[in-house]
Amino acid sequence: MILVPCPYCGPRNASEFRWGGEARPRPPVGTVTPEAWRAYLYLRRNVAGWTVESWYHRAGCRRFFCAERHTVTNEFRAAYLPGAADRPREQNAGESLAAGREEVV
Amino acid sequence: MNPANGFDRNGRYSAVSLLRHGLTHEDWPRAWRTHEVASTYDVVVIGAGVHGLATAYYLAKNQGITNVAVLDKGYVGGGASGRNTAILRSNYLTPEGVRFYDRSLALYAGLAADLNFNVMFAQRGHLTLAHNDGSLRTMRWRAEVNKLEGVQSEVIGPSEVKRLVPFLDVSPRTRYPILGALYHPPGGIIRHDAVNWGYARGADARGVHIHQNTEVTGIDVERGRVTGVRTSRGRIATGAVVNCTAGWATLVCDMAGVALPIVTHPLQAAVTEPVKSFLGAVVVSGSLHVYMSQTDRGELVFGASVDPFASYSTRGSLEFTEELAGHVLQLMPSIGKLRLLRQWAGLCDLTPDYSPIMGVTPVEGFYVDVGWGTYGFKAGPASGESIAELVATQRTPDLIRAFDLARFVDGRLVGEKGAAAVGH
Amino acid sequence: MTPEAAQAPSRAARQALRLPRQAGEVIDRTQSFTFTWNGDPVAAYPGDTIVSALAAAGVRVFSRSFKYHRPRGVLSATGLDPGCLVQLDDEPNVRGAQRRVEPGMAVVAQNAWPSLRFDVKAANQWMSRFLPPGFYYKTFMKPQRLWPTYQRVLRGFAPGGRLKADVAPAYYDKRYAHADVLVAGGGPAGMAAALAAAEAGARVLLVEEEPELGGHLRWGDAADLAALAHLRRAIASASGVEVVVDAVVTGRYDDNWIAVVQRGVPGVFERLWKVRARSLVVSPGLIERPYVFAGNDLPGVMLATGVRRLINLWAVKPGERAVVFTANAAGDAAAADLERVGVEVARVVDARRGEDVHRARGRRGVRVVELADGSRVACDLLVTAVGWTAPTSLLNMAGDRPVYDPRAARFRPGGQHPREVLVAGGLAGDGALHELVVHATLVGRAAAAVGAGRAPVTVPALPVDDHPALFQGRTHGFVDCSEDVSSKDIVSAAREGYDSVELAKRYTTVTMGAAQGKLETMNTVAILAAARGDTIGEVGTTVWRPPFAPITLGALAGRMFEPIRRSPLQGWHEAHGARPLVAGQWIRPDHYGDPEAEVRNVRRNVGLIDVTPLGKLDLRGPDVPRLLNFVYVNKWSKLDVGAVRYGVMCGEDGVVLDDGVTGRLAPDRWLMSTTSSRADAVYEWIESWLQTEHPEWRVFVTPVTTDYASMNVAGPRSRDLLARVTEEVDLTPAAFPYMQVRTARVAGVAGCVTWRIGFTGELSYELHVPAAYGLHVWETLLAAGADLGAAPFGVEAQRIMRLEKGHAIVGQDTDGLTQAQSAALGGLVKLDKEDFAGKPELVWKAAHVPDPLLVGLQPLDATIVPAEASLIVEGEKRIVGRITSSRMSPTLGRALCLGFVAAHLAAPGTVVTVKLPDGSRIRATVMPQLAHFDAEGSRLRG
Amino acid sequence: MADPAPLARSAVAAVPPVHIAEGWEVSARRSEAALRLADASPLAKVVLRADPVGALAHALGVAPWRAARDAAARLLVAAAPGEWWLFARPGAAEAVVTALERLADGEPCAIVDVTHGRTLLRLTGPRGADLLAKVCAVDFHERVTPNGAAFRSSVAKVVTDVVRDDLPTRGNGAEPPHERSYLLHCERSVGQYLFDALLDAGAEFGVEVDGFTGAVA
Repeated sequence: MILVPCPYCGPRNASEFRWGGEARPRPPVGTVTPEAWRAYLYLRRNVAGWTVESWYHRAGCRRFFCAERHTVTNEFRAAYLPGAADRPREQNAGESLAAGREEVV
Repeated sequence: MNPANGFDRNGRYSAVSLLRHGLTHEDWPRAWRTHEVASTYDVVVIGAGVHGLATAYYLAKNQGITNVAVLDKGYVGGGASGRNTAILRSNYLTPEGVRFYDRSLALYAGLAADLNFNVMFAQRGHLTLAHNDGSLRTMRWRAEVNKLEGVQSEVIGPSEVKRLVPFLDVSPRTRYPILGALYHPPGGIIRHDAVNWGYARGADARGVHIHQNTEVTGIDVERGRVTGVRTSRGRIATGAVVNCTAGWATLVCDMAGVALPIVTHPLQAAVTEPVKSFLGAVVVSGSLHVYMSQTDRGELVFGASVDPFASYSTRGSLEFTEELAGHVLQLMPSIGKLRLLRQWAGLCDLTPDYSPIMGVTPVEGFYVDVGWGTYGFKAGPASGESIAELVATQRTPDLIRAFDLARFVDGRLVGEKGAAAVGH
Repeated sequence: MTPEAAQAPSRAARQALRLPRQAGEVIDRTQSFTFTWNGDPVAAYPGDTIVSALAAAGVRVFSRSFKYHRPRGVLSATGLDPGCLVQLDDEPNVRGAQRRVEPGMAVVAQNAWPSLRFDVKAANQWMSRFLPPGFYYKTFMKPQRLWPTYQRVLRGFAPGGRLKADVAPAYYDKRYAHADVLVAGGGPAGMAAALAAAEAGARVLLVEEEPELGGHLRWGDAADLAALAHLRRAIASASGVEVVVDAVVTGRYDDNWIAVVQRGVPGVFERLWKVRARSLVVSPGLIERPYVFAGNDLPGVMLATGVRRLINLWAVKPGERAVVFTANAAGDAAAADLERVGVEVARVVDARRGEDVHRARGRRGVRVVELADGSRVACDLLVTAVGWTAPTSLLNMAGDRPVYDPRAARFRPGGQHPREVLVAGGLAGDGALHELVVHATLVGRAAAAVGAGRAPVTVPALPVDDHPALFQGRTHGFVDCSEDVSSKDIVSAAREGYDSVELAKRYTTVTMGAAQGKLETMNTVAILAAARGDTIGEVGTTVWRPPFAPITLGALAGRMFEPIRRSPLQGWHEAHGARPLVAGQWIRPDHYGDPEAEVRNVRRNVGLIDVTPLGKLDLRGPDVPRLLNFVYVNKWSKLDVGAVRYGVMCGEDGVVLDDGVTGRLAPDRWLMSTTSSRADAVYEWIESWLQTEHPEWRVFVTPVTTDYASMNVAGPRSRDLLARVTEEVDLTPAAFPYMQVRTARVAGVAGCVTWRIGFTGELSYELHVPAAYGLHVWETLLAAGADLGAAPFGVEAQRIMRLEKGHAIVGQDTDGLTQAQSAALGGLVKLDKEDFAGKPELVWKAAHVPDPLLVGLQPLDATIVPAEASLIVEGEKRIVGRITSSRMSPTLGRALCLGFVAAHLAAPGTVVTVKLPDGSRIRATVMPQLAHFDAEGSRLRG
Repeated sequence: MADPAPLARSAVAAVPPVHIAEGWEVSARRSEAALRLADASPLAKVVLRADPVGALAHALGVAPWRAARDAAARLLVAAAPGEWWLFARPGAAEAVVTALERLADGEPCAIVDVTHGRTLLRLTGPRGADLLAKVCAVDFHERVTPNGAAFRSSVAKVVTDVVRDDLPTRGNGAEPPHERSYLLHCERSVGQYLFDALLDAGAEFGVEVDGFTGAVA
């Protein structure tokens, strides 16, 4: 049972969370092409290494947050709220999730 | 040489040859030979699992293309092909799925004779249990499509289920009562290693080069066309490359600049100590995410759904065995004292519509046979045969037309997602 | 004493081979009892294992082997012994050399037929030359029709014990634990490490597989026992060390999640501990390695440690006349023990002087040993002490890859494990007892430092002594006794090309048995290396996988607790004969006996259904309208207080997620309802948009599904019924029309949210009653409406009525690919909204004719109800649709359906062909709308 | 028409002897066992959602994952960011809501009376931590979850809010002044399940059902 570092509750068993997959930006619906939209729906980088993912603390604070995890070792190196100060060093497909509320803990 | 399958008197397997070797203590020939890596091949297949080996075998046997290399960074059948639970079935939901897997099942049924290698296919029947009326409805849906495609498949009731598998608790008092099951008599299990080795031996006998411990480090693409493959043992010039990897499909496609709609999850499995035979059919519960069968050696082999988050780790987890055991005992409360002996994990490339990706890519000469999720092993022969035909004829066989990569751009997803049924 | 004891034969009673009291013995001679072995009574003492008691009674053969059914005896006198697996009642494969025997136990030998003494399948061993590894891959191929028969024969050879059907499950449970330092292995090193860690202030958990701490000191000499007593006293007086014996660490998983299986807890068959350990000290000690030579599997061939355990722990004489083949101190000590207890040591064969054993001969046990010098020694016991295997399993699981150390003649830790995993004792290296203890003490301190998050302390490595590389003699023998794999098998596998350690393992099944390679791997690799002409290091070892020790399914499952959700009315339903319907975690009333009568009553009078599982979300905040506009495909910006609207949610791929109604209860309060099965998903879906995409929206979502007992009061007389018990709200149609919501006092209960909506198509009111008053209101309504015919109805009646009315159920009348337009919801989609979930897909889809399309269908033959999932076909086998819902309508007296049809068949009046599960085909008409009954809705608006 | 006075019932079936207290059907059982489990569902329960760093949050003044009592013996729990729970004597919900509305002073927030929607259990006794260790992965060691600690996690597979809220010891003054006690609350519909699961896990520690006393403390 790996520990997921919830930015609010601290490390908790992964079974308390729902994995949200690669964090990725939502294209502007006004101008998006079918190719770009379906890339957003279906294509994934699926890297073997460090990646930025979205998690939901289902059985805890019920917050969505982003975390950097190594997909081979399952080690985490950063967790932050959407739009929090410590942005990821690398991003999935450009910009990650939209700017959001301040970190509260 | 025996024209049928290319084995000479000494190499051919039979009861007689067993007897002869036993008496003379003469060595058996190597099942497959080792070669230097040649500088060019007509076709380079990446991945020496059942898909890659079958592709090479049918390239040689059906298409007459023998200047073929199969590359693997490890050993034959060391990936998902040697880690799956070796369940075979063709009772899928969509007509295209049913036709495809039924072709595979037919090839499997004749494989021992074709390969002169006993792959120990046990057609003991396959049961998918339904615990609520929703899944019962889905079972009936599958059964109807199956029957229409000529596949033996029917919905049966609890008493029939109990007759087929006496250890199941079919009483209505359980937390997840067994309301019925989809019964698929032709389904069963097979010896996965034997399939891999049999294909390797058969391909080798027809001149295919199998290169173990040969890792692909790059794919050369010029003006939208494949020109070669770079490996840990040097560069190979070729105009045709087939990506037959599972778990590393994305990484290999990245080398050719082809983006995939794939997420890689570990799929775990476990085996118990052997006990005397008590379970005939393969038993699957979609709602409880568990499937089980008993091998000829008496071990119970279990699998479940993929891990809840993407990972390239094959270390396995404790929670997998906990949930697995809990669900198994929901179904068979009286086997609690059976001991789990070993757990392991393989990697599954999941696609958005629970269906594989087979065929051409935007890069000319670069073919994919990927995205096999949890259903890759049962598809090996049919995809090998189809991909071999595609590579040789440049025409996509009807059998795999629905599974092309372009469907994710055009929004034509395959309906296996329709029921979102957990199938193994 | 059990009754058997009375007529116990003298052999058993006498315990012929029981020695006088030994200094370190663990048996309690003050009391004895009997158990049975294949039906014969045998005497034992508390503290005996099954095997020690049987050995004391002179039993030498404990099982027959898998492939050749050769007789097998005790080897190491530990749980690893492949020959000592026995059957206990409904428990197969019990480790006889580890399990403590209990009064009245009925122990039966496995793998022997008709008897342990004479086994017909033993004939196989004379066939062995024709049964090379993987022989089954090479034959039984023709004729193909006979393969199933061959296979049944092969299955008959499956080893192991038997399971029993329909036996009551034993009691298992689990617990969590947290430790700064978990020490795996309670030998001297583990004890020292635990003490040091505790002294440094750590919370320590010390786990030992045997019933007591001490490791090899327990069966050692006087000095060992003195040292052990000292260590035990220190542990007993130490604070902060929790000792768990009879427990084994079976796995180390990511983030030091440690699995421990504990036996011997009163009333608990096995308990699984799940420990989050900040640091882990691995100190399992070493496992003695068998030697490979002809006849090495015969009963009477034993390891030095096995001999010492039998003598010193259980006071059992392992034989009468022994040959000892020794390369190390363990062998010398065994020889000394044997002489001390009066076993004649006929010959000490010293490998350090280049001496060697060639072959052991005998049928049911060793009779003669042939030595390399050609001499033959008669004996009934051959002891080997050639060296050790380091059980690196837990380190493997932590990512380490062991490396072969030629000097130590064993694989040793490769040092790639993370810093929160440390190694002590024999696994780390060699040394005298005090050296191991000093090293372990430093390791314990380092572990405490890691556990406290302090800087890691480096511990000087233990040296290794010279060990001879003794694996196989000059003859072929068994490498894996539980799989009956011989050294010759491994050699021929390598020659056939299965020459990597993984391929050889898979092809010969070596190391796949009960001990999972703990006894076999080292010899396997050595023999494979020799066959390949490579070094052992080049061949490498297989990957050790969890569990380290086998664990029962029961312990992994623990208590079988599955959350069940109950409505406040659940007890009432059960008391009134409702047939339960499992709907996810909810148990719902399917019907109360006659669903069709329930339908008729609702259509004619008034009925009540418990719809508590309906998802409910309390929405507040100034930006709720923006949220509704975004998550629903239809238009929402303007919704007056008291108004209710139906909405549909789609995913970003345009696939229908859920539907439901939302009402505005107050200027700043909305109540959203979702389908029962999607309640949690919709809450999560909404939160995800609020938290990630639109954090600037001020919306507060509170799940209130179970705050209310929800009940739908449906039927032409529902208004009359409510009027009798409702206060504070004017129920007249003008004041309270369809699709409106009010907050009323019902049956004296304030704050009942009352909706004029309904799934049944009748005039109906949905009441959300504060949950604790749910039963009160439900019973009051039934009583007050008795003369109106008020009666409960269940889910089945509701399904029939909603089908009559043509209301689709998301998930039944839609599937994982159904977009809004295909679900006949295209008209709802407001394409000109600036943005909403799934907009692009739905906009593009709107440009095409929906294919397939959900339609109402009626069979031409009104009496035939096509089963749900029946296919709609064209020609022989072209699928052009399917029935998603079907029922016989008590109201219309005919079969009704909803279903998907291909676009070219969607025109009203089209007659389609439906193939029934029995193969027959019927015809059905596509209806002009989904509703089969009261399409214009006059009843529910009434 | 005249209705019988509404009777409130908890999701947990009241263990006999049963009596009516504060309009609720509750157990009048009294246990002196070392480990006791009581259904405290009749207590008023109000949830407050607001900006986690707003003025209201500041005014509440409870640190995250902490519980505190106010003068009126109401228990205020900071359960999650922007989410607070308030427990008060039975029937006090409306007063609590009004008080919070006054405190909010117009700041956007959600104040919801969830008295009916939640099951509230109290587990009291020194071995309470051992029982919970069988069904919850959080560390109940003094060092990690001392008195006043609050968190939400999975308890017996149910999402549960846990508050360490020690009680003054009953009986003579021989024992330590406070007794280890935990409040556990979850969705009403799983209340009976959680109650049963806790009794099952506590069997080896001799857990007994205790009745409802009415007090928050």
